Amino acid sequence: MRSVYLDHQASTPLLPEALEAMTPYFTQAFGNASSLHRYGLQVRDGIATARAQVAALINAESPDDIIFTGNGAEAVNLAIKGFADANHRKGKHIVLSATEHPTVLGSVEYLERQGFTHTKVPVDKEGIIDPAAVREAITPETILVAVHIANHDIGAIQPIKEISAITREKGIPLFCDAVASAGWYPIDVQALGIQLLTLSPHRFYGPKGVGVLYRSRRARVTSHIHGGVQEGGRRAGTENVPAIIGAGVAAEIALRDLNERIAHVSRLQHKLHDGMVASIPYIKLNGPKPGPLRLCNTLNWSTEFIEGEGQLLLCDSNGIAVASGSSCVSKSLKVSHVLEAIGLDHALAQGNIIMSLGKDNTEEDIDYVIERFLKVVNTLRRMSPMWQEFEDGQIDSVINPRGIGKSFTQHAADVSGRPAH
Amino acid sequence: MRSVYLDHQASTPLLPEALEAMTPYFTQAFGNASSLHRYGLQVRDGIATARAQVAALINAESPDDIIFTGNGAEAVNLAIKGFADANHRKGKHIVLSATEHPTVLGSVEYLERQGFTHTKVPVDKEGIIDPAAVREAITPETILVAVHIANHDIGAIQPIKEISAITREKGIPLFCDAVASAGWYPIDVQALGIQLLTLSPHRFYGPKGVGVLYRSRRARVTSHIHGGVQEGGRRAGTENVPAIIGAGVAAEIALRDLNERIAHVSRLQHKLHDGMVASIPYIKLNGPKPGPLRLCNTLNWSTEFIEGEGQLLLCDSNGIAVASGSSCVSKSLKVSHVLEAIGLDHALAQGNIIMSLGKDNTEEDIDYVIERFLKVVNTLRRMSPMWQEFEDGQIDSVINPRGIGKSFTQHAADVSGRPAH
Amino acid sequence: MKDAKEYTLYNETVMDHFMNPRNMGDFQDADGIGEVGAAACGDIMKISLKIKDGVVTDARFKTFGCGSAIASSSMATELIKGRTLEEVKNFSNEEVVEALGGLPPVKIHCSVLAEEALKAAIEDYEAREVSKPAEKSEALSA
Amino acid sequence: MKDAKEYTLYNETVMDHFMNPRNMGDFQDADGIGEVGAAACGDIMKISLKIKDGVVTDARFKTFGCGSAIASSSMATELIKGRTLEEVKNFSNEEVVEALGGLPPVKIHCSVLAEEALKAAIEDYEAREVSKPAEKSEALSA
Ligand SMILES: Cc1ncc(COP(=O)(O)O)c(C=O)c1O
Ligand SMILES: Cc1ncc(COP(=O)(O)O)c(C=O)c1O
Repeated sequence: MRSVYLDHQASTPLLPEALEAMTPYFTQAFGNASSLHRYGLQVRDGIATARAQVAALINAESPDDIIFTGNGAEAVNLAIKGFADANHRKGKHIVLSATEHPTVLGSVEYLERQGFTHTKVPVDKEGIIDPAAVREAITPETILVAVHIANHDIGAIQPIKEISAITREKGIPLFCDAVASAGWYPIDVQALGIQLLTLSPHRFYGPKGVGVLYRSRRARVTSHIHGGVQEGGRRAGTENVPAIIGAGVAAEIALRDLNERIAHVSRLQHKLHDGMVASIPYIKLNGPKPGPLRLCNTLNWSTEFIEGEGQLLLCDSNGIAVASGSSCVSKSLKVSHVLEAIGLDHALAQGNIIMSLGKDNTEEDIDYVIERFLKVVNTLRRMSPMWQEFEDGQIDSVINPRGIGKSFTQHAADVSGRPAH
Repeated sequence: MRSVYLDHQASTPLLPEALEAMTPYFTQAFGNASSLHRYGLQVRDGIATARAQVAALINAESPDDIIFTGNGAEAVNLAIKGFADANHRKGKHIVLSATEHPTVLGSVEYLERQGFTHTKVPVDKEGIIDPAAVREAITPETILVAVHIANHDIGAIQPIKEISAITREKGIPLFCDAVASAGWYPIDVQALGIQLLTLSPHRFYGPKGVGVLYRSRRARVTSHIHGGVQEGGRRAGTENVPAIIGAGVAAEIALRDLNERIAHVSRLQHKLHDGMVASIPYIKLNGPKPGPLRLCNTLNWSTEFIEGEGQLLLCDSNGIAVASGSSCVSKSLKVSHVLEAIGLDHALAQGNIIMSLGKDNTEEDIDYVIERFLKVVNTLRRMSPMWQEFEDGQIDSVINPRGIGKSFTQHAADVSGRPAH
Repeated sequence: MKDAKEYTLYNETVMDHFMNPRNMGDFQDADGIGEVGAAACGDIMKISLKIKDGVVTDARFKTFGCGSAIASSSMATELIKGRTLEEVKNFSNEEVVEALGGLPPVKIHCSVLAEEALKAAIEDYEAREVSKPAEKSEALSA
Repeated sequence: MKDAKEYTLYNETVMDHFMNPRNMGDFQDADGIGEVGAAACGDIMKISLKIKDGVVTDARFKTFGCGSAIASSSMATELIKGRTLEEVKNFSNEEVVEALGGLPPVKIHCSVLAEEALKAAIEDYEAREVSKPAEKSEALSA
């Protein structure tokens, strides 16, 4: 059976080049970067190279602006909580978009318990924020604006340049979570006017165990892991040397191959999109259609009358790896807050799955997925009381309404005795 | 030239067995543990095995009591700040030993800014805490007692059983930082009565990029990296899967080989200690002498009339890797707070270096180190005005006083025009 | 390390009931139909029963829901065939969980939904019985 | 990746002056001796000068301190040989740093200590000159 990995927004395989560069740092160059002897100096040198490679990927002013953390979530926490901690005297209000990743939301909620307030700026039906709404949300108390470059779930690319024009005018730093977009979208922090930015190398063929915070010298952050002078005193504890080395190599190759990767993946994205839409009735793409407003590697679907996990499981049994909702919160039963934010009907939010492409996917993979996915959908619809009730005219379709029957949401509320959330 | 690595308290080389177990998790089993498809389930299974392996090393009640973090420092921060956050309603006072690692001190200082207070319990001249002093330091406001199992710098093993008898009686959890001792000393959290404990696998031949917090179900901690359900909601962000796998293997082998490693390393420790003392005049061991009160792998020396960095550099040029002061804070110019806590004379604190042995060191290594270290000391003493002034009878030795001349500290104050710190 | 292919989200029994559901479908002439929904997760389950002489002679399900919801309804319909109405009224979700060899804690509610759907089907049956005494006695006297 | 052996804490020049210090030692009959200490780091530096006709004809050092302190004193003694007292009084630590090809920021104070030791040696020399006018004029008239 064919294996098709379509969950590159959850993680990507490590580049062989990165692994090769990392390998000597496990058993040979195993020193601690804080040590003053040759074993320490050797790894310090490796880290310096990696810092420059990562800085180049996003065109940071200097390698010194790169802080390595343990993962993307830690980098985000440091960006928000570390910045808030260092700047709370200037004000205690944060503006963020409604579709930020849970780690952004969680950091902001933590700050709420510390006396901060925040304003969530809504997005439109495609998941895109209105820069004018960001401007309106800014108060004299605002110290930080957080808007991700592209959404991890629905791929909506945000108007960062327009937003940074506003934050620059107001003199407020802009934090952009680029965990979902780095390696799949060109990012130039200087051209985009970004002062804080986070990356997660395992999302662009680098290793797990390392995250990146870029912070320009104009945006001060204080450590939130205390106790050592590592990373310029901004993140204590022994550095994950091999992973940092691998992140550097992955960043260098991501920069080198960026256009090629984007071209390849968006070709497959269009093919997959068009094929799915053509062959499967009552299916809806969430987020902008493939093109300049959408990240090149992700497609978020709602398949009507069936639920997401079943689609995921049957795909899996066909060798196709896809995600259901946000991969980071898949243990939760709740509908993704991203889908809520774009106002997606409850019925469609239930049937949500995400396919994210990578550089090693092929045209044949796409043909296979389209063929199998149709079968998956048919199998589940045969099992679904909703499909039958739709066919019987009792409930109506949201995607393609016929004007007969009640809504799924109404039906669900009726049978469960409570309104759907 | 011979290479002798004597800085195992900074980091250790990764075990080939661990690297082998890790390797497939880079390019093949690269899934995200949060994913519901087979790629995610596969790594979830690997993590579960590692959790059980680490739990076994310290005889934790259950693998569920093991939380993986990004390094030892993060584990310590989570132990202290996470525990304080979850329990601040019970009180806001922490008791800790004066010789804790900077990451413990830094976490406690952070809490001070959040309204907590603390009491540092002093240690004796050998670096050992008096359990009665711990008892005295406990107030009705105390919610946590933090005493490391053994000190990273001077190897002093603390009377944990006696302390846990007190904390148990008072109903206060005991946190033991075991970063310096795990893998070199038998640790049984149940027998020792420990509720929170931290490990850093790269200190016992595991990989960098992973730390461990053990917390018994009786000691609640709240996450301080927000935003995901990983590690039971106690540490958000994608897990460093390969490092966790490697940590598991390293823990399993550390447990299997513990007695053998201790026997080998303490034999070398005795040999190195006796050889150094016999051949080098005016040298002093800091901390307890090799034996039951001292960690088996570390020797902390003060060489009189010369300074530490020079010794380190000349050792390095002879292929011998040693540490000067705490490896984690070696960028700092200050004398280690550990040496201050044992009341070491300023002169001796200046001439401090640390040799920490590992399983791959040999008897020949020790012979080589003793021979070369004598030359290093002689070279630096020839360069030192102090040595000459000592020989001239102007200043006296602290280690072996003759009763003539003033003290080094007095002399240093005289020539610098300010009292030495 | 086992091959990725060997991993499944649920245990073998649950996966089997999800991939090869028993009793999937409806009856042309069901004696009782229960359709229930779980507000918490959005699952909807419909169980149809054939009942004769106070015994469940056949059962079918349709489910809109996750893998364990489908497996739970498949297993529940399997389990209650041949049971008396009284037995079905005492049916507990725990029996489904046990027969499935366990469910993840967050998925226990799926088995509860199966229990509820079953009981709703019985209620439906009993409500119909009450509303057609004529037919019933006719049939009896025939 | 370069071999570990190729790495040193300081640059080549600093390492050279640390490993092969120039002018290490004392004079039997120094004309001026300066011994200074840095309270911040505990380093102690002693510079001894031979001075003739207002010119430093030779210089030696002894240093208790880190690698860059030793290298700084080695380099400072090298640099000032042949300079006039006036020139030495204007000597700046920056010259040492430059000649060493740079020092890490936290180690700049080592070069400052060398400057101070030098200046203390000149002061000592001048103090001695003042206190022995007789000897001096004797020597001149001899
Ligand atoms: C006693 C002790 N605790 C904690 C730490 C921090 O661990 P890591 O450096 O692995 O983050 C160290 C590091 O030296 C240590 O020695
Ligand atoms: C947009 C975004 N930000 C941050 C994170 C956290 O990164 P990591 O999981 O690498 O810690 C994720 C993870 O899914 C993400 O998608």
